[in-house]
Amino acid sequence: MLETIIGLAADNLLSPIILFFALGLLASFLKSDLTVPEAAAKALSIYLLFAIGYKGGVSVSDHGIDQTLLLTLAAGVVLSFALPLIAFALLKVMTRLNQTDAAAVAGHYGSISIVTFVAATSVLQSQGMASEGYMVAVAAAMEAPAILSALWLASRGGNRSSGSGEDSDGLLREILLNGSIVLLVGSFLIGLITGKEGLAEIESFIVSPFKGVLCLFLLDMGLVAGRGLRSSSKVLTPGLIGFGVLMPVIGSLFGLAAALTIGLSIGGAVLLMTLSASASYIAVPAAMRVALPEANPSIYLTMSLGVTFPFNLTIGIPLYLSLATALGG
Amino acid sequence: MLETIIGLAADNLLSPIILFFALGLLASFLKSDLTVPEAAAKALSIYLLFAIGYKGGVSVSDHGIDQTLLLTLAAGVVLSFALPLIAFALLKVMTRLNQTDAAAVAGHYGSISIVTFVAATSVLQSQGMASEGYMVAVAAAMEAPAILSALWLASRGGNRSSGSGEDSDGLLREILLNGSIVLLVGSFLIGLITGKEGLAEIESFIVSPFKGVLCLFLLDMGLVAGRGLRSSSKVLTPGLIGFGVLMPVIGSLFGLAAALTIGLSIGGAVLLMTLSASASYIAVPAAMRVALPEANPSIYLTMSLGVTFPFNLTIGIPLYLSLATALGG
Amino acid sequence: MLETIIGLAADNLLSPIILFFALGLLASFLKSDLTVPEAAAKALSIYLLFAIGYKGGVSVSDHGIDQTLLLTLAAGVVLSFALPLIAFALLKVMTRLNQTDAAAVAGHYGSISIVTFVAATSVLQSQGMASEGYMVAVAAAMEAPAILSALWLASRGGNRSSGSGEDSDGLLREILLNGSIVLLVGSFLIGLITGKEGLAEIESFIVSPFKGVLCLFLLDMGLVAGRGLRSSSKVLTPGLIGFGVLMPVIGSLFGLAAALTIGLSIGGAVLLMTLSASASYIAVPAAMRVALPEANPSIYLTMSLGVTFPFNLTIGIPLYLSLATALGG
Amino acid sequence: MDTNTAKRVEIIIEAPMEERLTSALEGAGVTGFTVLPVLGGSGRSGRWSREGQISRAGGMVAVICIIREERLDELLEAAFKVVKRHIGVVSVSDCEVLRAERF
Amino acid sequence: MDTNTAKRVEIIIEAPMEERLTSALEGAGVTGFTVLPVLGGSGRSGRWSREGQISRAGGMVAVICIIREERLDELLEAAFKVVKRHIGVVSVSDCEVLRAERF
Amino acid sequence: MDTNTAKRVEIIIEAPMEERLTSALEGAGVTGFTVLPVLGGSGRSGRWSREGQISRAGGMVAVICIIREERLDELLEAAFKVVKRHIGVVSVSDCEVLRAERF
Ligand SMILES: Nc1ncnc2c1ncn2[C@@H]1O[C@H](COP(=O)(O)O)[C@@H](O)[C@H]1O
Ligand SMILES: Nc1ncnc2c1ncn2[C@@H]1O[C@H](COP(=O)(O)O)[C@@H](O)[C@H]1O
Ligand SMILES: Nc1ncnc2c1ncn2[C@@H]1O[C@H](COP(=O)(O)O)[C@@H](O)[C@H]1O
Ligand code: NA
Ligand code: NA
Ligand code: NA
Repeated sequence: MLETIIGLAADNLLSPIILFFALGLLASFLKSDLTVPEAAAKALSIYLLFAIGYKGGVSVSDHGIDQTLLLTLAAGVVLSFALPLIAFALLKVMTRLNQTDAAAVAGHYGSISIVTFVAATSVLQSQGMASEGYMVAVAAAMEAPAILSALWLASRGGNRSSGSGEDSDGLLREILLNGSIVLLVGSFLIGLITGKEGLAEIESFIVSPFKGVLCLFLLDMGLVAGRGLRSSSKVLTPGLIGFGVLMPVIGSLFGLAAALTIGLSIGGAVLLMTLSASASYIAVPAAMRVALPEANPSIYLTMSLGVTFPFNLTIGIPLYLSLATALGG
Repeated sequence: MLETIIGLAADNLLSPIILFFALGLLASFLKSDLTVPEAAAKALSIYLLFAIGYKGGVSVSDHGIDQTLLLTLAAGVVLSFALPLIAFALLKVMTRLNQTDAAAVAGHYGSISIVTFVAATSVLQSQGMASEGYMVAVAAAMEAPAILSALWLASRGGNRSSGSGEDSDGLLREILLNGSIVLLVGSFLIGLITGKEGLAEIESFIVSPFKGVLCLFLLDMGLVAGRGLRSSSKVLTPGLIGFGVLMPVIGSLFGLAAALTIGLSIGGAVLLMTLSASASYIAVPAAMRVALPEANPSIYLTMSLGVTFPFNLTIGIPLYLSLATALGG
Repeated sequence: MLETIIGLAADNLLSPIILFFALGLLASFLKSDLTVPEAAAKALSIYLLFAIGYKGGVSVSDHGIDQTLLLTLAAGVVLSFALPLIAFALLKVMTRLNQTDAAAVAGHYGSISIVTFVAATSVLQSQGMASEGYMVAVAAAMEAPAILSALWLASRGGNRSSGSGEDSDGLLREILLNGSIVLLVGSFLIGLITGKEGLAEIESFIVSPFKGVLCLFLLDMGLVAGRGLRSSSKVLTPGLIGFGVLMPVIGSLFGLAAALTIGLSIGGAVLLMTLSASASYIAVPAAMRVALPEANPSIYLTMSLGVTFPFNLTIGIPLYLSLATALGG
Repeated sequence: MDTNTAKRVEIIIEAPMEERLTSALEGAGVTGFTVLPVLGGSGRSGRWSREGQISRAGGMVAVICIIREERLDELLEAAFKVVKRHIGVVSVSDCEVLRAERF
Repeated sequence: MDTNTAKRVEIIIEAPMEERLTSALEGAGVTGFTVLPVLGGSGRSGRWSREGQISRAGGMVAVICIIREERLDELLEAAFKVVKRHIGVVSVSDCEVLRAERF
Repeated sequence: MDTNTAKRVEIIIEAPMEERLTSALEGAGVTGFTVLPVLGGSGRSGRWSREGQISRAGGMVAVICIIREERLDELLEAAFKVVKRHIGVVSVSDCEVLRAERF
């Protein structure tokens, strides 16, 4: 099996998307002035959410709603709530982060990174493996619960959370209705409603150019991750780096267990593992700034974008694929 | 016929573009933070103007210049000049707007919304109906005259318009050379010159991805319209809402009369009706801010983008199509 | 041969990309408010660099590394170093620019304009002529050396360059690692590594829509060039205009000589001529602002973007193609 | 020209807090403000830049608020409540305004 | 360092009026100004945001102009003529400038 | 509210010099600054606009720096060294800040 992992990882490492991520990293380490304008980066992310949401919806409309859909959604929500608790315990053992920082970091690992998900989808595709279309909806469902776990963990440590009832209502609304969830779920539902026919109309916008757009997006992520690593490398203790590599693997095992219990396809299992393994870098950081302003953003952003994201992209996904094939096949 | 309208409208309501508009509306009603960056929204609108202008020009170069071209252009200009007068009279009856606000709103209904035009084109396409390629040029010709009517209406009410001769010259230039007219007409002419051969070179940029881009654009329009409705709903009296629904139908009938007189194809008639029915939300609002600053922008923007645009998109276009088929077929 | 040039030029003049450039020029002369947002323009240029770099790399991976590759790279570097010296001498004869301004302008003509290169590629394509894929790498290699020549020329004139040792190191790094070089070279290398297989994955993003994106980009360049010409036309003396037309032709002859010596294909020769003939408007101006702030930016920007770029686009490229065919065929 | 004295308050604050800040200002009776984009900056929490960012988490905005002197304290208190636990800089300077009836 | 006193004028005005304002400033002998983008704001005519907008109608810009005290009145009069019938805020504050010869 | 006096320095400078300026500021012990985008402007070297630009050469940024009065001279000297040969405007005004311990 190790051979398969290495073979897959090697293949993966030489795919354009990984190489463009590496280019971005390199450019920022070299202090090149290469940058993607904020508006362009946001437009790319809108495109990706729109495309994967829609395609997921079409796929569900095509294959019919699987009996496992609800089960998997529920599993996703449970994982998102639970993984931060595990992450928090691990952080307490492996690092010397204070309660608040540990809670904030833990929250990121319960939630998900949609680009990691997309990268896993494209590895599956290149291996010719099918997966459940509704996994996109599971991804959306896993974005938010982890934030609540993080806030609970922080409050246990005596951190009075963001104050009054009014305010925490506002926060909950903000978390559940953040732009990426709304766009992902909305596009999923529209894909579900309009189905194959709708897809035919917009296919040449959301299917064929997808990989190329993803390359540009990963270039930008490499630039941003590299800039973060450069300016925050001092926060990265060995313990934190170890956590950033260990936690995704642990997460993926929980994801695998859930997938096997539910009876997902191997492709679906890989995706659920990837979601469990990935760490948020859009929705959770924004929520943390509002609700846990005392937590140090350099720590959680650097961990999520600078350590765990590249790990999943290069080694993680091939590993999860091999594990799922070995145990689920 | 009612059945056809309802059938068409139902089909239409479930098309991706309408659903994405609805998603945008919903997201802003729910106060989601989903937004499209200004630069991205402008880029999308540049793409749309470029693509439809160019395709219109190619279509004219392909079919030759129809004898009816000049007639239709002239009809468009006359409609754009005349419809504000009707709109103004109607506003005076149906609402309690003051002279200036009524003039400003009226101006919007003489001018056109290019996205409504595009939506009508795509309904025609899905019905397999042809239309005159030069209708794009007619759209461009109808953008500006209505503004002059609006200024005249306002000045009758004693509103000293934007001052000295120099200034009103500047205004006229600004109106006639506003970015969307220049891009639309320019792309049309370039399409006309380069023809099918030119189109072949850039087809996979402006034809195949078009519908998908339109979905994103409508998502943004939904977001902007929703935000406008949320913050300006108090200006929307029942009279104004009634006007926003009645005026497009009246406009479309004038458009139909012109189309029948000229002898346009049914598809062409639907487009001229749609142009007459639609209300501007780019060129005219900008001109009004300069020339009629006393007019309240929330009123005209909310009417145009929040009431008439969705009406045309959902019910209007199927209605105009049925009318044109019934009367022109 | 004159006939061929005129024929080619006429064809070329009516291609969509030239016409969109002309539309941009016209719109800005007419003071239309048509503009492309800065972020969108930057995104377009990222797309172009990404696409041409990658395609160049794939082409090299496909045809194998030509023995002439290193020779051509070396020739490019020498040309980039040498052409500013010729340009400087010519400027001293033809114009009354001071030492600093002349050095700054000269630097632009040793470096390259990637869009001119792309335009030449697309003319070659439409003529069915092949060229060496690594010319993209040559383009990248020619960006920076000219800047050093310009600084040397300026310092000879007693202009203390940008100060201390630390600073000039910083400058060198900035020049060599500027965003466009990094993206171009990086994409080239990734194309080289991932080859045809990689291209297949992202082809429908970087190949088919390319020409259309180029049209939009040239529209923007027309707008920017026109704005520059309008506001800086007073700096354009007849001598400068003469230089802006003569220097590219001289440059192209040096490029041709090098190409013939090395034994490039005719297509390759045309591209090396075009690179030699073209003047920078991204990397060099930014470097000049840092290192030669006393030089007047209106002069070099207007020359590069307002005179030489349109000359190359319309007359230059067909001329170089005819020359290369006549002498190299 | 006829001008009146007023205060110009400039609040540089994290983008995810913008909504809360402007609501608090409105709560304190502020009738107008303007939001400017911020490209990047540096402070005790390090250097940051907006380029390439897709999350609002890392960005900031500058809120400018011109106000009559007598309302300043109320504004500052409202602003302080929001800013207190957050990254953010609040500065006040004197200014003169045209059309004072607007403030 | 050697500084000189000057006035800093900040004019927040509707985007479609920018061209007219800057022409008027130039007409009044102003030799320099800087235009900043504005993301959004709120005032008597309600709240607005630039996000997703494609029309210039809804946007605003901030024009900053540093000027010698003795030229202030002329500037304000020119600005006022343009702003008067429009939405817009004009504020003036004291400042010190380096390189006063530039103003 | 409790405020302390400070100085607000605003430096409008060419985009390619931003990095050098902020490094110089940090070298002079400045602990915080904020960079705002600039859309366009006009000065002795003519009018310019950011729209459609892809080169950083033509653009400018505004760097705002709030600082204790006693550190002003050091800051201005550092800034002046960078700006001296370049296009750029440096202005200083008085302000009051909340949370003075941050500066
Ligand atoms: N002294 C200052 N002057 C101007 N802006 C500042 C200053 N200090 C902090 N900032 C801004 O506030 C942000 C957060 O500051 P801090 O909380 O110190 O990390 C910085 O990134 C800057 O954008
Ligand atoms: N007191 C104020 N302070 C800062 N900006 C303001 C103020 N009042 C109005 N503005 C700006 O000017 C715009 C128009 O104001 P108004 O004419 O009151 O609707 C607002 O959207 C704000 O951007
Ligand atoms: N008096 C001024 N007030 C505000 N900004 C200015 C002023 N003078 C120059 N600028 C800005 O600095 C840039 C360069 O000025 P200059 O060196 O005079 O060409 C201009 O484009 C403006 O953005
Ligand atoms: Na996770
Ligand atoms: Na109309
Ligand atoms: Na050259």
